[in-house]
Amino acid sequence: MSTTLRPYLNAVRATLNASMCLENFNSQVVERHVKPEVEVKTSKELLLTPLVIARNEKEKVLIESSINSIRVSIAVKQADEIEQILCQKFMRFMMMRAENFVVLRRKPVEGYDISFLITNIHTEQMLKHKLVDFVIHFMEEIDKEISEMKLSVNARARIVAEEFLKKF
Amino acid sequence: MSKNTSSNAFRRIDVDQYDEEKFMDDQTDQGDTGPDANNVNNLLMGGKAVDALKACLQNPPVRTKDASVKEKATLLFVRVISTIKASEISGALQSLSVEEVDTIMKYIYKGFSLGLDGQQCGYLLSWHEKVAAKGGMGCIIRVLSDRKRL
Amino acid sequence: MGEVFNFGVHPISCHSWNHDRTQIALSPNSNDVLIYKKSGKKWDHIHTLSEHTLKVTDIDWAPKTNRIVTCGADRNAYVWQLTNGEWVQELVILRINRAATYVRWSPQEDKFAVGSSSRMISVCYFESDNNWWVSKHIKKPIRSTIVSLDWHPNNILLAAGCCDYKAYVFSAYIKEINPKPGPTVWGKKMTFGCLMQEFVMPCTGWVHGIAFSNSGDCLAMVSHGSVLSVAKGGGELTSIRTEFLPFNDCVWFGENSIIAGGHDCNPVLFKVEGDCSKVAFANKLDQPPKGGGGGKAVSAMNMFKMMDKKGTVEATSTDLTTKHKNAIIQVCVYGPHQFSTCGKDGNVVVWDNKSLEASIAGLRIN
Amino acid sequence: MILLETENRVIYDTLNYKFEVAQSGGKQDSIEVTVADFDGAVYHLSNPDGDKTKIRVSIGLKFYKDLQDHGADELLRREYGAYYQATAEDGFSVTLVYDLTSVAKDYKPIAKKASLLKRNCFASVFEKYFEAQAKGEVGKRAVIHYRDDETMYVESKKDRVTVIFSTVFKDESDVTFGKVFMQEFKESRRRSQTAPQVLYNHKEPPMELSGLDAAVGDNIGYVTFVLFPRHTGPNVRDNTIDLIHTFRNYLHYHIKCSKAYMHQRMRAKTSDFLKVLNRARPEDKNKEKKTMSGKSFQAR
Repeated sequence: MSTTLRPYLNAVRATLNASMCLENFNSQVVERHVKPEVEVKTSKELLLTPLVIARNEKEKVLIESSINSIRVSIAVKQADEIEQILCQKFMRFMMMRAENFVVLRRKPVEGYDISFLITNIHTEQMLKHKLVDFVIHFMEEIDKEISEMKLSVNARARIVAEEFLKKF
Repeated sequence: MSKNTSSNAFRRIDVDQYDEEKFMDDQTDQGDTGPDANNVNNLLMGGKAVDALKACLQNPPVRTKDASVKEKATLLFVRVISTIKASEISGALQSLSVEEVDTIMKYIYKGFSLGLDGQQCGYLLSWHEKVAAKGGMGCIIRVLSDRKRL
Repeated sequence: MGEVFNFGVHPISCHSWNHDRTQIALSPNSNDVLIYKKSGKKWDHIHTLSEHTLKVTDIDWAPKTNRIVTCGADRNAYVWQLTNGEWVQELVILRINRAATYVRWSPQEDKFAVGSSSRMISVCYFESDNNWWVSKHIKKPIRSTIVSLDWHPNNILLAAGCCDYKAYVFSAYIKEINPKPGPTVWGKKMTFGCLMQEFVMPCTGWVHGIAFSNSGDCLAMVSHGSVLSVAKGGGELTSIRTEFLPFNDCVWFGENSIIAGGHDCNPVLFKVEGDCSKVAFANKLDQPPKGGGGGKAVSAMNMFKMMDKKGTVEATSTDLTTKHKNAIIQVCVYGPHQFSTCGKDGNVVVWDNKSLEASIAGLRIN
Repeated sequence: MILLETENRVIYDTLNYKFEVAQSGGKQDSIEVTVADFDGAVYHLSNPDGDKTKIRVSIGLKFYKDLQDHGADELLRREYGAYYQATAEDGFSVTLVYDLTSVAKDYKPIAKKASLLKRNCFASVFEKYFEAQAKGEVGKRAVIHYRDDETMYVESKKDRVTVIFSTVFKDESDVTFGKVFMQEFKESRRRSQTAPQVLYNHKEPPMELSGLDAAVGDNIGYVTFVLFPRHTGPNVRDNTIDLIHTFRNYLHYHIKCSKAYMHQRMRAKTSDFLKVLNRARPEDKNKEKKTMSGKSFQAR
């Protein structure tokens, strides 16, 4: 594990912890509605400073917060073409299951691979520190999973090539 | 149908902007120019990294709308912290006030958003850890909530 | 220490006690207000007030007149009176077009104030001719949703915390029902809606909680920058930038102690000195008992259930040790030396200052 | 299964069964089976004119015309002898007919051979060029449009035969997978002394094909095998043909397998993530538990 992964995840964890202080908040603009303010952006005073935590040019997390919702967008490490494709496929696979993953946003924020939209409803139904754990776990595992998947593609390719050429 | 009604441009007008009670941002551009770069550089040259850090935290350009001033100040900050050894970070933070710690946190987050390389991000990350240990959650919260942004 | 009462997994968005603390009214984050009566160690559900069509946002139970006022996201407020064992509601004409967010009876219980997302405060009083509650509006210079209110002990002044990063002290003097008020440190001229003082929060935070001290001379505010601010009427704001997560509410004990609770799930004591010129952090009040409780035995069925649902057998490694497992939403005064907190975890905790003082060295709450 | 089978399993099994029944004197049922195979091949098993004592095996290949130019008919006649029909069944390219009343005692090789029909169709073009190379002739390049949008080129030089496949990756990600696989082919070649040289070109055809209107595009790849006499000699020839003609399918099959495996992993990981998310949900300890019959359950 690279030396900066730990501090990177710690920084993300701390920032999530700070930004996930949400409360029930009814829309000031639309009558009898509750809207995630971070998405509708209709009341400037309810939005907080968007924060970025970066590990390098490519790996970063954007956390946009508001009074009743936050949006966490993750740019996953993609070293080469195959990782890019694997990442893209994986994210699409997950986003198609967004209804199970209540906190997943169906479309990532531009410039990022995957976005979570966490509202006060989620922090009410679920324990906040466990939600933070989830996002961190996700970030940890996604890197691992993509590199493992890549290795398995390479391994298969190698065996396939060897077996074929051996027959000559 | 008359020609006028076929236009739908009126649907895109943000009528809420005419709401008189709407919140108005009263942050005005006061033309902050940021820390004294010459002073910081001199201190750095003289090997007084911790003093340079203190100087760097003076007058953060939070009340200006000029993005380049903010960016310049942040890059100066990144340069200063890159000269401080990891083992000396905690010591350097010891003498700072809560306000100064809050300012460091603002610079750190601003630094992350500038698309720096892995090494510079590494400095920022290790500082983030130490600053959060000193300032607690509060100093991150204040970067979030404060509209006087970098 | 604190006595924990659990009312399910739903957050308790607000709670209020009756005069002798034998009953509690709370809303489990829904359209209903539930009233529980204490019997021994347990709480029995005795009434449900369901008139609101959207989430109930606040409840206040007037101790002397035994009336409950509730307000909700459906833009309504109701005053409830106990008649022949049933709670019957009276109409309140709020004249707002967005959610009502906060409600408080005035100390003399002859009027109440409702904060709203309509960026105004409705001060309501009873009009016996029509048999309903009418309201007067305080609008200027509020620029955002009102999220907290507190009455001055003189029954006239009203402090409001707002999402425009400001706290206001208004006069809510209603000449139809109130005698002419005497002067206070906050000023002399008290026509209705008059802005007595305005405070801008440091680090531009939303003012989640606001409270007058017992004398009414001092005001405490907690804002989203994790800042606690205090001010004496007519004076400057003194603030402390804390290292905690933001607080949602605060209460005074005497003139020197403020207890604030919020996203850290742990109530915190602050000490105020020198006429609000100094404020300092004193203690976290929820101190877990030393030594962990032994691991709970896991039944086989439970084990497989956990494996399937959560992929782990261990209940968890990162459980909080505090009494509240999720953010504290409200802090209420429970008695002269007690306070109660309700949280997103469905718990209501009653804290006794004396036993807290006994268990934490050097702690003084007065 | 790593390597693909060259024969068609369905044909092989069906014929074996039929022959076995015939030999044991059992009653023959009528047969009417259509089987698909790689490269758009379609097999048809039937009884000619409803005669249950005969079984007809036909193959339909869209590109059979290309193969005919390279002596496919002759080769098949040589391979299948009397079973080979001069006129193919309507709508098919080649037809073999087996008489079930006179089945040879050792019928397995016959069934095996029949099941290799597609392979033998392909073989004609390879054999021709292997022969030509052995004689040192430089023949005209053969162009076989073995799939709608994919082509195979065979050419003999003085000292080698080059076989070039063009292959289309339908999915954008297949291109990348293909690259990874081909990279490994290149590297494995270095470790194996006997293997032919394998070259891979992406998007544009290799130099050899310049002048031909070979397709160009982001999702097109060209695989070149350079076969030396040690691969094309009479005793190793059949093996080489077996391998070469399945190569395209082999590559695509494993790309698909890789993707299927990825999906399996993603599914597992996604459900794993869901579990972690579920950990955030608090459990209601006071919730009343009901038995099946709806009675309240009391823990003792």
